Amino acid sequence: MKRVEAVIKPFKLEDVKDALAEIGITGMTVSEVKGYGRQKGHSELYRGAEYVVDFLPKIKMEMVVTDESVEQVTSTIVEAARTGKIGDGKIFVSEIEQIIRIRTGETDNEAV
Amino acid sequence: MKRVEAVIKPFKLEDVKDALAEIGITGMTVSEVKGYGRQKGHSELYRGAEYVVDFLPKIKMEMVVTDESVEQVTSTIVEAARTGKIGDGKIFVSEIEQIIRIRTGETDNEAV
Amino acid sequence: MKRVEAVIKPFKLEDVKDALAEIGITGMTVSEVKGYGRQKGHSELYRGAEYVVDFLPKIKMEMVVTDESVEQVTSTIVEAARTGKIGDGKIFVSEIEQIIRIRTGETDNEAV
Amino acid sequence: MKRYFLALLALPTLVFAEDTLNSGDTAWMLVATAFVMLMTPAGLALFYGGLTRSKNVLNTIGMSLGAYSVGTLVWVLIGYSVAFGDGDLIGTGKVLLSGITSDSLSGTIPELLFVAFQGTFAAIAVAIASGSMIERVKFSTFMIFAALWIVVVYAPITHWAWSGNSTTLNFGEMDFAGGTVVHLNAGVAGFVVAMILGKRKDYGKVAIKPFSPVLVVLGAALLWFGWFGFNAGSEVAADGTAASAFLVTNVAASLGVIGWIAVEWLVYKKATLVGGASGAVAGLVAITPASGSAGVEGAIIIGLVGGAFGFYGVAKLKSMFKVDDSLDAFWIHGLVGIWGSIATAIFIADYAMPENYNMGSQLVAQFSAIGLTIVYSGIVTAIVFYVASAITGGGRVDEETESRGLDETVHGEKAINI
Amino acid sequence: MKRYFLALLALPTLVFAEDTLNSGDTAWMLVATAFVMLMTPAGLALFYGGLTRSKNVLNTIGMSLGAYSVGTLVWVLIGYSVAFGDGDLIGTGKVLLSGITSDSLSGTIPELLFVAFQGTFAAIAVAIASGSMIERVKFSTFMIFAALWIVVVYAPITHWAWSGNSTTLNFGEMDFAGGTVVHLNAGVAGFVVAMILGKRKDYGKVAIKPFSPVLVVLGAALLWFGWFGFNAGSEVAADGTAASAFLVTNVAASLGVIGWIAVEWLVYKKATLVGGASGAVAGLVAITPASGSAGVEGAIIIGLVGGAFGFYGVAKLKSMFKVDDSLDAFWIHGLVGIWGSIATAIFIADYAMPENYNMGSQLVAQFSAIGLTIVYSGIVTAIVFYVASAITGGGRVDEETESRGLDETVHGEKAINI
Amino acid sequence: MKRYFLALLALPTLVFAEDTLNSGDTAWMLVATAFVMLMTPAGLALFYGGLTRSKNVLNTIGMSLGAYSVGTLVWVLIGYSVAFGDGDLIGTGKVLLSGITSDSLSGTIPELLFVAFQGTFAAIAVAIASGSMIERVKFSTFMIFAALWIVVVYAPITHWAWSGNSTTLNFGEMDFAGGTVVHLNAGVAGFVVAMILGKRKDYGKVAIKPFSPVLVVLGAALLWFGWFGFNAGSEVAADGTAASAFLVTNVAASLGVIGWIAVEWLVYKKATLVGGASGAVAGLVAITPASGSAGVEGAIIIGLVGGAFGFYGVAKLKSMFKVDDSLDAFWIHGLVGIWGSIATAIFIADYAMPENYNMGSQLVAQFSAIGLTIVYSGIVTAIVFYVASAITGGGRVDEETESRGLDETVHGEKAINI
Ligand SMILES: Nc1ncnc2c1ncn2[C@@H]1O[C@H](COP(=O)(O)OP(=O)(O)O)[C@@H](O)[C@H]1O
Ligand SMILES: Nc1ncnc2c1ncn2[C@@H]1O[C@H](COP(=O)(O)OP(=O)(O)O)[C@@H](O)[C@H]1O
Ligand SMILES: Nc1ncnc2c1ncn2[C@@H]1O[C@H](COP(=O)(O)OP(=O)(O)O)[C@@H](O)[C@H]1O
Repeated sequence: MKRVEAVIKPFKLEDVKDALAEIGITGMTVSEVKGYGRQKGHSELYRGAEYVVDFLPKIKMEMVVTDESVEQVTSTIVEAARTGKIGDGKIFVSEIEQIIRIRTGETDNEAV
Repeated sequence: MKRVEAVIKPFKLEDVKDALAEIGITGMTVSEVKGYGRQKGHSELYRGAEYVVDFLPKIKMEMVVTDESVEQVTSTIVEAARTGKIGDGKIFVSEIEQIIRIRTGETDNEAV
Repeated sequence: MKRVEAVIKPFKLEDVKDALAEIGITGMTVSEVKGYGRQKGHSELYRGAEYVVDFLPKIKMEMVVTDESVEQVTSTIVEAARTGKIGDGKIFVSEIEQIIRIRTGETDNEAV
Repeated sequence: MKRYFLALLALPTLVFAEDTLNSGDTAWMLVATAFVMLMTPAGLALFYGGLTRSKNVLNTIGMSLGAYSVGTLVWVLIGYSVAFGDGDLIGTGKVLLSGITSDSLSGTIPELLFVAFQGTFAAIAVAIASGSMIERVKFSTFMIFAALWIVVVYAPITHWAWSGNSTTLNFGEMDFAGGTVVHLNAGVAGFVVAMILGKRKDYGKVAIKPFSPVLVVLGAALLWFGWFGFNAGSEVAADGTAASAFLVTNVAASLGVIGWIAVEWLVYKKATLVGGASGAVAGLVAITPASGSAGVEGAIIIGLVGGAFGFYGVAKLKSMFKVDDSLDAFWIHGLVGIWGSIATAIFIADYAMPENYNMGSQLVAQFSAIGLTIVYSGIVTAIVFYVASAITGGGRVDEETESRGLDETVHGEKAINI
Repeated sequence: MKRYFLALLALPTLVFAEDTLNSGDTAWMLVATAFVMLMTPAGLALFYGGLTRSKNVLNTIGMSLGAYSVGTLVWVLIGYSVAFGDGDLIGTGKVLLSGITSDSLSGTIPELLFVAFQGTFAAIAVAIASGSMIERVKFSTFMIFAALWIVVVYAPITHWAWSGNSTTLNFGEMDFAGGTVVHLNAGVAGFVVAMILGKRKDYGKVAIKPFSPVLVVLGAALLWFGWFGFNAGSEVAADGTAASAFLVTNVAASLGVIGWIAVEWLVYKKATLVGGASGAVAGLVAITPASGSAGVEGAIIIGLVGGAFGFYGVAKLKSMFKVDDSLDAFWIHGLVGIWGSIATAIFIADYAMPENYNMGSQLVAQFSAIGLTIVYSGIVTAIVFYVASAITGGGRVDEETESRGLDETVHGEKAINI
Repeated sequence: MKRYFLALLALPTLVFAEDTLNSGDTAWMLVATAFVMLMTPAGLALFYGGLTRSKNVLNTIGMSLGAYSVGTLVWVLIGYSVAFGDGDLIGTGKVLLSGITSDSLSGTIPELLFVAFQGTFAAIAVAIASGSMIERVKFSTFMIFAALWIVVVYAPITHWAWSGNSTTLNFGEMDFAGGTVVHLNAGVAGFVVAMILGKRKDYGKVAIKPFSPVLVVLGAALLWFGWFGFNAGSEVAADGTAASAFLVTNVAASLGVIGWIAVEWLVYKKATLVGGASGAVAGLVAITPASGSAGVEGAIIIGLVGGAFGFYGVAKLKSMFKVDDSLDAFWIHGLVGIWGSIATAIFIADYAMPENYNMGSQLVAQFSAIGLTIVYSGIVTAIVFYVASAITGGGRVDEETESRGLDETVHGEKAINI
């Protein structure tokens, strides 16, 4: 099984989730993160002082999927999350050795 | 070494932490995440409009442990986090190649 | 490619980011987490009841880097994040199999 | 103010000579003015700010703060003169408060205080209207709009209703504290601008989560508090009518809460705090024109129906229109304002009943005022908004600004940094 | 109101004829009523809302908002009649404010204003009691409870203490602004219901983190502000006694802050804001019955001891009982209320000292009123709560609702969406 | 109070006999006092609390709450006696309010009320100064400092300006509501302590994000509201001058918002809410000394320049000094306070213009008072702070406490637990 992690722009979350749901991905875990990258941050003001915000709000989606579906999952995410503007984010794929569903004790592919 | 990640129901955090402490797990990192899965969300209201909340609050616990203790750790989590109701969450195990303790520079098993 | 994850003290974030930028790391994803470890938490009060806070605020930085740069990255983090006091945090290194840049579709080392 | 109406009721207040300052009345009006002031940069700002999404909270609050500031300036410059100067269609002669000194009186209180009191009404009216435009209107456009609107929409309508001049556009309507002048007027204005602006990109697509119902309730509580100044202050004296206005205001607000929540509970099996807070505001809007004349039974009905009606408006009627009235200014201030105006003619306390009262003809007067307000405010607001847009190069922010949120882009700030 | 007590002190106020409206007094009472109104849906709502866990913030706030709304309705329907109508054990004859017009006076102010003023007291009393039940009581149960409680517990106790009728249950106690009538009464009621409800599942097991001490302090500041209306307003006139009540209220609140924080510092080496805010409230509770008679030295002692006592109650005494009084309504309003009532008889300013004052017999009167309140409120509250539970099919939410939190389950909302 | 100034203007108020209580004036002053009270533990607490970083929010709020509590105590113990007792350099004879009863009058209001009113000024002055010290000063040091400062810095300066005694240090300056006495004084005191404390470790290195502009605006709105009591209350009567003061206060605050935001927009192309809120406060500070004499045109200029000046101070001038005035107490209260004091002599309404007014000599009086305040407050504040530091074993927290934040370390709490 593989873990697919995608760091995306926050307002794309709904689109990506819907696109994934359509291809049958029914489980994922999402968190709010801050991204640092090529995308230049906006500037904020505080009582007459201006400063640039380096860290931009992003959403990290993590889902563990079967080896076979990785391809489809990543291409679905790319499609749904792309705006073409800098800062669209990245996808990372890594290996997961074991999965357990807490409720039932099922493991691995059954537990995805 | 292995990374054990568990996505659990928020109100189970204390129980799981205590159970893990009992078997000698002394380090972990916890974050607030939102889970999307089989568990149906509750509905929220906003000025006469009702909508379903897809993403439910979950807690993600991550701990890096020695290869030998993985078994015990996962079964401890399963036991402590289970309510038997849908949405109890999952455990993912993956490989960690290197650990460094920042304070001392110790590495790997010494740094767990 | 490798994922380097560092759990550090929050007020060290700027220093570590700057040190990494200096060695050419231009992408990373950061999140607020709570750490449980050897560092003893402070105590909080609530209407005459005192309790110890087990989970301390930490920052988790994740960055995916080329295999060659792992060494330099981890040593840079150790240097910049160390205070010498308990609770400085840890670094975990693991394998990443694939990277995709959403905006361009570039993959792997090109996408780092 | 409201001299016409007061004369109609032949209240003993008027027996007091108009030329002696009464320190009790003045004390009350100093406070009432402060209360109404608080409604805009605190009450409405939080009520609206809490209802909006986290990325637009500060922008929303800024609308109220800005409206109050600009409104205050415009009011002393010219608005007061148009509203309360002499003249038939519009007033004149008091630009920059010319001729008013600290010794000038308005009834038993200093005229400068009356100026300040009425200015707070002008400011909140335009701030209420901002609720329909939020999350997409340009900050600069709204500020220009606010200034113009107070002068050419709000002040004339006030003049007709309250200046006491024998103006051709006063129909003898009962509007003690501004149900038509302030609330219906503002609701219509908001609706028209929302129509012109078009919908928010996300409207009807994405679930819109309010930043914080805690702020919504706090805002509503401060509005409620301030509304005592608004309604009981509209008596411009500390007397029995003020006391009656105070009591019925409190009762109607309470029943508004109950009305909204009760219907919501029947429909959704949930009792929201946003609903409770909105119900309070709806109850307050409903009682406003009637506050000087309704009794406690009337207040119970006016508030209860007001609350239920507010819910019905935003939950059902709203979806029948294609207008994205972001924070429902029209439904809560306009629709419920109409209800209040009609109810004013129907529910009158025995002790406030004018001699030879004829409900039929009074209802005609109420409908005339409602009609005039809708037509005049509807048309002139549109013109004013087009002018304001033209001056600021378009009235709506660009798409990216809208999706990133106005707090970050326009104000360079975040509502909360934890 | 408090005519009995006033007569006792032979204040010159009473020399004014009771049948002329005084605009200064009326101005003050309009404001005082607004101030006390603000205490419930804003002051107490935030104070309690900030103290509760993030998953129950809105529910907690909803209790105050709902209590105020329902309380206001019940008060004008029947509560005022029971409390201030004629009669020995209970009052009658003023249902739906029958017979009261805008010309009716109560002393030198309109009776309608007096009705409104007293209504805010009834509402806050039951809202205070909600603090003991929070995080597990059903919303609907509490609303029914609030309505019943005001009629059968609050109104009769008020009648005995303040109606001025020669009722058999008035012991001549000094309770200027409601130390016994409001605070002790509410504290006891909360305690009894907490006992009936049983503990929260997490009580004593999991660390309970307050949602936001910022809200707690803001709530306390608004309570403090409103309390000027509560205490100085209880004079029902803008005179020297009101001024004295104002000053000592301010002093006692300040000393409450100092008292609580000082003891906390000694015990824990931390000075919490929740403590400071709670201390302010404790100081205010303590001075309430004494506000019309204590001088500045008395206020210093009453407030300081009140603050220290509040801390001692929640930090030490509370754990000796097995009752989960969620937000400590009993400890802060009940226990400290008893202290205030006793202190009232002891610390009297020279200028307020009645002729032939006998501290011993006054203490007996205080204890009699305390005893009566504890017994009557204790027993009748229990009955009322059982009735309310029965009507709503049980008074406590189910386990899952409790653990997920009431905001999500009962109200379908979240306190903050960032 | 301000008797000197009033006499100068020969206001008719003084014609009223000083020995009859006026219930209207008393009603207004009861409220005005409550309004000013609200400014400290709510208005300033939120304004400052919202501006500070999330790890120091509660500490910052605690400074205001603590300052108010300690200030109130010290004021009734000794401060009032020093400020308003008889004597040339300092007043005496009213320790613990000795000799004052509920019948004592101060003009047309009870003296006890005057005591309370003036006490709120003392408390807010030292709370304002806390803004310069925040994020590093010890809580205990500040509390001791607050107590001492009110007695030896604030009370004497008040005595010279307002006691009405023929004191050698009164220069005939016009300071209606405390531009010099309160704001400049507090600003200077803050600056001096900031200098002594040294910079925060992060100052100028790390971007400092305000916890919440929402709280900043709410705080500013509450300050604005309270300021009506501050300024119009300084007339100590509900009359035409109070009305004028009310109106110009409102206008200047509005123009302060506009002034700050306009300049900010020109410089940065952003209109911040922190800026709007700060502008309101700057406008209010600027009008304070002039509120009893300026007319509406004057208020427009005073407020607009005040707002622009405030921005200029914190955005430009501040960086020329090496003093870390954390929340800019000096720039907003001190610098703008100087502007207000000068403007007071320049912009006087026709109706308030004293006969034979000589602007030149009045300006000399203003500068003399400014100079005296800067020198006296500057020097004595330093001494007081050294004493307070010595008593508490150093006035600054240790490095770790500073970097972890004072909320966690000193108070054991967090501003928000989501
Ligand atoms: N090497 C990396 N490791 C981890 N996260 C990264 C890395 N590079 C980029 N990111 C994440 O992806 C986001 C987008 O990257 P950025 O360089 O701004 O734009 P783009 O993806 O369009 O090239 C960043 O904000 C960061 O969260
Ligand atoms: N494939 C997955 N990848 C990542 N997280 C998942 C995955 N499936 C489930 N989760 C996480 O586990 C939580 C519980 O899953 P859910 O399907 O609701 O119930 P259950 O675990 O009882 O089958 C989800 O809310 C989500 O956070
Ligand atoms: N085995 C582990 N797995 C995951 N996170 C860990 C582990 N051990 C420590 N951590 C993280 O590192 C932080 C610091 O660890 P701690 O034991 O307190 O101090 P130190 O790193 O100085 O030994 C913890 O708060 C936790 O977030």
